Amino acid sequence: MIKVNFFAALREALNCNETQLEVNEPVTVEQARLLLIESNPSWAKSLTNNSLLTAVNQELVQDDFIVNPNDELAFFPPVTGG
Amino acid sequence: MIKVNFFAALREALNCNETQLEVNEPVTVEQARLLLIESNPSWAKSLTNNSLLTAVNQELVQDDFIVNPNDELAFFPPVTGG
Amino acid sequence: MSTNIPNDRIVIQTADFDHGDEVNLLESDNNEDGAVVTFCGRVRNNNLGLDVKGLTLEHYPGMTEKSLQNIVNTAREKWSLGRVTVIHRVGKLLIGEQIVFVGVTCKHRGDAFAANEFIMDFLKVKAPFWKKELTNQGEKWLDAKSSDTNKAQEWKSE
Amino acid sequence: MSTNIPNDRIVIQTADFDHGDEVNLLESDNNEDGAVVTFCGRVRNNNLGLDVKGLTLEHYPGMTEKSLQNIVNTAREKWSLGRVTVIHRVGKLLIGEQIVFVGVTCKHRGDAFAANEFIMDFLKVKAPFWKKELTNQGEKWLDAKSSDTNKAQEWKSE
Repeated sequence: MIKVNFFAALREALNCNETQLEVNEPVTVEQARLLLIESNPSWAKSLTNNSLLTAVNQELVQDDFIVNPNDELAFFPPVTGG
Repeated sequence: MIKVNFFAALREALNCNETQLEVNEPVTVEQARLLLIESNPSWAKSLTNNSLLTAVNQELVQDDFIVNPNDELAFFPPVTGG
Repeated sequence: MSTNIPNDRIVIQTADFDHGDEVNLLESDNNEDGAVVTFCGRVRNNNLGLDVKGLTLEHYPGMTEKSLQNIVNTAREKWSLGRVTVIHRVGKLLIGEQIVFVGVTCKHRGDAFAANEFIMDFLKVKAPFWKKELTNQGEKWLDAKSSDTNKAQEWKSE
Repeated sequence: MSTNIPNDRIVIQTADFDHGDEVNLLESDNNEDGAVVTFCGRVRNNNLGLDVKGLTLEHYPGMTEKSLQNIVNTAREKWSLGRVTVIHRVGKLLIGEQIVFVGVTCKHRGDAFAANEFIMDFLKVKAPFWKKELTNQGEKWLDAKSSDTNKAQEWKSE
């Protein structure tokens, strides 16, 4: 199982803070994204927004990064702190 | 009359804070320097040190700058504040 | 340098901080570093022509601290730094309130300026914080600025 | 911005100053400028391998203030700045004591960093201050550093 977090505008657009993906083997970030859309078709537009950033285990990663079961995955908009 | 100030290491080398040059017409900074050496030959080495800076009326100037009677002239080493 | 004061101080908090206290902490028991550079960012009363009344700062607990530590570590690889403090507030903030503090001590002022600006530039594009502004036209998530992306990029081409 | 607080604060004094108070002054009644950058220089316990016990700072009264105002004016021509504070101490100073403070407020952080470093770089080579260090080998006037001359030169070639 992969824990998935959403933040800020994306969290509000999906109306979801946190969900999980039931997978038992490694998937890429891109595959994880498609699995999430499969389970929640209404998320398609928000989750395929090109500007979204992705973190695995709290480190920024690219779409081809491998996510393992028990990893923590997060999607969020470009950051605006400081 | 031109008022002349010396600062820091130069002031100590000349053993003089302030002196005056009795001139009634404009001179260049270089001429002023030579007049000072004429009246105080022992100052020659310290006053011809290439690294010295010169200010007229509290603004940094070059050797060909014109000093008028009643101006304030100052010689000092490179600055080391901050 | 005293071993009682750790060289990195990275804090995420809702409470305000005191600029003077932070500088004292950076300088206390530290007679080697002649230079201290601080940056403090506050909530402005204007943005893109809108009246701003305040903002809410959301973050990704855990990743935020990791990300800031990574940025500070990278700065330490580039420059020989003394102490580094990074404080970022989260939650609701009003106009004029302090948002972020970065303080760097160093033997040489050039390194302190560069490292402080580097940390801010990367905090702006890497650390998981998001601002939602309350303006006279309602609440709105801030868009990321391409000028911030460009600033961070410039360090890479050095 | 309030008209009660002048935009430039340039002070030469023997007394110490309070970093926090100076930041408060820069920020008070100022909700337009989101960025504040400060530099503070202190007496280090080491220089070129010698143990430093303290130093005496001499200056050229009158010219010092003029020179600092000129530097601040030039910075204001290059960047759009809010408030600027420059404080420089003179007289006898011990290890760890504060020597100089430069604070700049600005809408944008990049300008605040650049202007602050510009003011320090030119203060170092233009403002008539001289340091005499008391080391374990006696008193000695500091030599100007070519690295400081180079730093100031770099701004001209921009």
